[in-house]
Amino acid sequence: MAYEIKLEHRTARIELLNRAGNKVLLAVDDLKYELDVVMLEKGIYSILYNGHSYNVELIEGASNREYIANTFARSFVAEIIDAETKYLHNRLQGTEHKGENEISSPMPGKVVKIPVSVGENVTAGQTLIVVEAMKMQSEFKATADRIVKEILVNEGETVNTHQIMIKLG
Amino acid sequence: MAYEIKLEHRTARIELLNRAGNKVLLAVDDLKYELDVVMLEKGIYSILYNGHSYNVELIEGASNREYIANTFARSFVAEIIDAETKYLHNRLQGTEHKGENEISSPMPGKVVKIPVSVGENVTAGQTLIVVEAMKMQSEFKATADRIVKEILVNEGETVNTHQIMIKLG
Amino acid sequence: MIRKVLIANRGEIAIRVMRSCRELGLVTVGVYSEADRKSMHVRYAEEAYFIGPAPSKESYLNIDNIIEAAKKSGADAIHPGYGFLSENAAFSDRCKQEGIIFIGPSAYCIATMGDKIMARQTMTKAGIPVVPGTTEKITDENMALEIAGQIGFPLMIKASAGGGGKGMRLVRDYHDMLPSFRTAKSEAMNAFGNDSVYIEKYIESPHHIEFQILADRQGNVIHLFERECSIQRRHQKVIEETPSPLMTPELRNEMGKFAIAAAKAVNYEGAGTIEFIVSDALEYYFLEMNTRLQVEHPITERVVGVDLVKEQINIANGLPLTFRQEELRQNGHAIQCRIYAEDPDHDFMPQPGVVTHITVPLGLGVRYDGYVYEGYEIPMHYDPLISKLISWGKTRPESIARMRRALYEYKITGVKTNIKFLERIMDIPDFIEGKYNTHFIEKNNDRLFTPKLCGTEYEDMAMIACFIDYLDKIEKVQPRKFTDGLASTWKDFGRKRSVLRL
Amino acid sequence: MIRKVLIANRGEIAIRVMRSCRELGLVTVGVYSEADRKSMHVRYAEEAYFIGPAPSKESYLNIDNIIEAAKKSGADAIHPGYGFLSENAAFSDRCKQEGIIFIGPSAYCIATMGDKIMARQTMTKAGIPVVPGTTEKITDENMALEIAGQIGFPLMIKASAGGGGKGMRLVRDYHDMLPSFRTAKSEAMNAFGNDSVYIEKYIESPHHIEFQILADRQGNVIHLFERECSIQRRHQKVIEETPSPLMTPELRNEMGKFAIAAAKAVNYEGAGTIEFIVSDALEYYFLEMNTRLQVEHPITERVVGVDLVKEQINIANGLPLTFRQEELRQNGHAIQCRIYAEDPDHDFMPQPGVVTHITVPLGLGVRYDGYVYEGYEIPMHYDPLISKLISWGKTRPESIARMRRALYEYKITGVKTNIKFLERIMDIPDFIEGKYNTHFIEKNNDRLFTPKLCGTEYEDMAMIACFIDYLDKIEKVQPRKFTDGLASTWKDFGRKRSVLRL
Repeated sequence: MAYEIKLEHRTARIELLNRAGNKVLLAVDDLKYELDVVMLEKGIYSILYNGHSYNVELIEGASNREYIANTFARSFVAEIIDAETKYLHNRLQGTEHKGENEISSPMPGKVVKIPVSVGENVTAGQTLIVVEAMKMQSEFKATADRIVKEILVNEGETVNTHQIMIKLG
Repeated sequence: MAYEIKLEHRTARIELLNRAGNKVLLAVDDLKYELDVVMLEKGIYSILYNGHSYNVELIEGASNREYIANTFARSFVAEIIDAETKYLHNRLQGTEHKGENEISSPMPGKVVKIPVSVGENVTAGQTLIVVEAMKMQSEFKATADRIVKEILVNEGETVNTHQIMIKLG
Repeated sequence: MIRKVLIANRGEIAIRVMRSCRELGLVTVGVYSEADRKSMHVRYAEEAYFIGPAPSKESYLNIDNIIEAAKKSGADAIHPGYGFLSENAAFSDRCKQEGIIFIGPSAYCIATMGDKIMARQTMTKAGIPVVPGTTEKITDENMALEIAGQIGFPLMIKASAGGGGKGMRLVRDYHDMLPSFRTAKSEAMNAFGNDSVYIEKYIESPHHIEFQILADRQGNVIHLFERECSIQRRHQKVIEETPSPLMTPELRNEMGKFAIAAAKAVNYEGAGTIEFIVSDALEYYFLEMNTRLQVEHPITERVVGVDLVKEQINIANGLPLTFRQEELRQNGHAIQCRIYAEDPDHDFMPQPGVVTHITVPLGLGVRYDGYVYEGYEIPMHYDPLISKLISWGKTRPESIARMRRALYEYKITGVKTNIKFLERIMDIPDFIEGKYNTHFIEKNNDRLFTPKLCGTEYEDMAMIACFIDYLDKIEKVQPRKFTDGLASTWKDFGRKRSVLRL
Repeated sequence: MIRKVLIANRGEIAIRVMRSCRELGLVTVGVYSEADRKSMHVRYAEEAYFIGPAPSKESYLNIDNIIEAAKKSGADAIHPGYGFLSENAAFSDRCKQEGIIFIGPSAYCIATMGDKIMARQTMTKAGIPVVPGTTEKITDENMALEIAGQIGFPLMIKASAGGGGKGMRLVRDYHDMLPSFRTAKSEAMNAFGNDSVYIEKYIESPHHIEFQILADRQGNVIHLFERECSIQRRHQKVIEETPSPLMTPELRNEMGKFAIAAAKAVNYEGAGTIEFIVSDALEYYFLEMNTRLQVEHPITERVVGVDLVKEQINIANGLPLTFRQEELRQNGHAIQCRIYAEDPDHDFMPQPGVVTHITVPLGLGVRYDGYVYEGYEIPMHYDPLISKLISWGKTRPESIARMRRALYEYKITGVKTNIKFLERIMDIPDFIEGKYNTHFIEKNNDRLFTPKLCGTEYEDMAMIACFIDYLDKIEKVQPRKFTDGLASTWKDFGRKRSVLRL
């Protein structure tokens, strides 16, 4: 059975054809690769292909199917799509709404100011919350005219990455 | 219950009296220590004691009770002695005979020469086996007049650390 | 003579100072906040004392706690590093009162140079060119308009107590003057508790060039040449180099003399930096003096061959400088890149977090000053500076080539960094030709924020690594029989193909 | 012009060469044996080719396999590093035949200097002082005795094809002469397949001092001053420094001229080293020429400010040297320590194995050239050299202090190393005063092989770390309830004491 991998905006079919120690034969979409793949340190792979030496560093994401993969040229977000994931993806299709309605912090930090209150009408460009991390303050602004539905944090509070701070209506 | 620790040739009694997060109160023999102990990386400990900053790097030995502990001043071999170990130690007392009868390699290497054969009488100082590692040959010699009882390796063979190569009678 | 030094700082600079102390045989004392128990400087120091909660105000800026740690440890000197209390006149004074040597200048020097208006006055009196503008603080709005008229637009409104771009406004025309004046004043009040502002002529296409100086108690002052610091993002330096590509020997000589005069004007003692603003036409003006060690000091150390921290300690010991101006020369070329935990693609947003893996660049001509290690969590409370990478070369092109190589070798996973962004700078023609000013990043925006195009080759390799890792992972959890069958050699490939099912 | 370089080596030198290639914009090709798939040079190279089984003879010494890899990759040049094929005349010749540039001297140079007797003859003809002794090989035992009588004891018997101390015998009196002659011959035959030996006067308390030279195809030859290499164990260098503490400006000038003359006598091309033996009375004699890059080349690079690998490539491209003798000077002082995986307390027995943790020394004035990483298994097939640590200082004392600091920072666990042994050397008065010769280790035996005494304080801390680690480990396996009770604060200590039972 082949797997699908989503790498940034590309989704490819990947299939292991044979494997003997480091030596791997596999296909990515229609391309066959005969490779020497070895893990050097935890998460660090060396791949030799046609004499070329590639290094890929992996960091596991939220689930064991998600990765950030760093290569010489750039860094990619990747996700292995197995049958279960595929099913979930299909089921969620069209029902998902993200962003816009929720203001979350892209990094850990401390809430220094919340110049709005619940029920308030805010206009596009208006600052909703100020978070400080590493001596730098970031202002999070409304992208359209909205109503503040819920404020989930207090001034002085510490927030984690992706923690939702404000909900808009 | 207190434990005993053997550090090189010293055996000390060690007892945990209290612990709250990093903060540890314990006694080593008659000395009480109020410490701040924290593991920084796998096996690397930072200990603060009376303002002094100590770093100890641990490598686990053959069992989970054995360690090599590196400090700034020097490196120590340590063993935690729990009830079971103590029992074994006592039982083995007097029945153990090590070294002398067996020639083993202190490092991984390749056997390059075995100038003796089974049944041969060898004299003190006579070379029994030559092992090469990292471009250096080491000769292992008889420390007394003995008989070669058994040869467990062949020329050209690779040996591991502590692997017994020759038994003497 | 100093024998035990408390380093009132954290991060890379704490370690950098401790290294020189250790080489001098001095005992090092670290201090740490609640967020820094696992920080490298605590490991590195021979002694370490707790000084309070994570926020700087309650620990690294808490004078009482630091003095207490110094007394407890018996330290006879304090090195403040940069930032935190390094330019705090009260702290310098307090050390003096407590009989502890402050490794830095007197409270008088710090106070005079810390107040931008007072510094402008002092420099003007000493005959040093300052940016045309006011030498008094401006409070009155009519006065502000009048002076703006005299100086002409564009102009800058700056906070007297300023720094880091706060309370600073560029005004391009008359009708923006009053609103800008008001916001500058209120920003200054918020940031520094002091709403003094002054007005300066705005220098178009400015270069930031600074001179390193050393002054001893005997009144000897020397300069250790210039550093070019024009590559900045958000008014913070990103890349520095020495010699400056803009410099001529005559200009260097002239500016160096003014730098010495500036230090003498305040009876300076220790290591300091005179910052100049230089126009494309090579007109230069005193901008400010930093009365401490600078983040970018290593490039001077490399090219001039002097350990500046050791010189600071030597001076603090009351000893005269060990060399004269004529003995110093610039050997080769050095560049420093500042590695920040930040996301250049999202407005350089800081990125605290756990460093999962790190590979440090090494070898000929590379210096690395850092403090993070694998498994270390970079706290959100302090500066995002992870490390400084310094390359040296016989020539400027060699130094650039070496920096490019070092950046290639440098790998950090777990937190986002500006490493790739710095790599891109090394390839920008303006940088390679040494033709840039403080507008460099703005000007080269297009090339700096577009990730390198790469073939599907790298995409495929990334996917393959993920795939293999994933297979091995699920194999460990639910081992199926197929691995046995696969433990054969490569030769069997033809025969075995497609026998396997996953 | 060269654009793709195959590096026919492994370990730190392969990476060191690749770094300079990368800075020059050249594509790097690595080669690896079965034991080296995970070696750092395979990661570092842009391309990598398999060249055979672990034993060097079948891979790194296999000329056919290396040439094949060069052709497959399209490399137009081969850099041999040091060791392996670097001084193999047949390999230099083979590259030439295949149309691949060998980055090193001609087969003629290698062969002439590789045969010690031929080298002695060539040098004598060129007017360069050689150690008094024979210039012919000695086959006859009577002749050996006769010559011994003429030269006088003590004397050295040496293999003509020699190196690394093999086939070498020190003879102190007449009646040891014949037995030593016979064993030297048989050892030489075993080691080099050639039983040619010659006899030299033995220089008491000798110093090994070598001169780095560079020679281009245009016939320009320059020297880059000396390196002092007298600290040796088992005839292998352990610590090198430059300038030599023994050197005077006159002696340096004289020996430098002879070094240039030696290179010219064989029409040398590339980087090379002329080794001299120097007596306490400063009499000096040509010892041998190394027709390759030396392990200790970084100290010259640091003090003279030249990248020797780049110069090698420049010369191999047929370009003239880019600087003249008069332009070179020695800036400050540099020391190199060789870090070996070995056990100094057990006769320097090599220690292959897995590196579990490594902390690399960094900062001002420190260069680190290494190749191992965490989790890497140092193979038993090759040299025990893990890395080279180079310190630079304005003065020799600063350079020593910095090396001491760097060794303190340097931590490797998993395999035994000589780091502590090197630290002890930095504290030996003979070393600090620069008064040493090749007998240094022997002479300071007592202090070098006694571990530092340390109070029970370090013992206790070691025990405590083990204890806490053990407790946490068993806690994870069989969690007991007590941790909950312990999650209180430090303040509860008094109350809680002895409530806990483990």
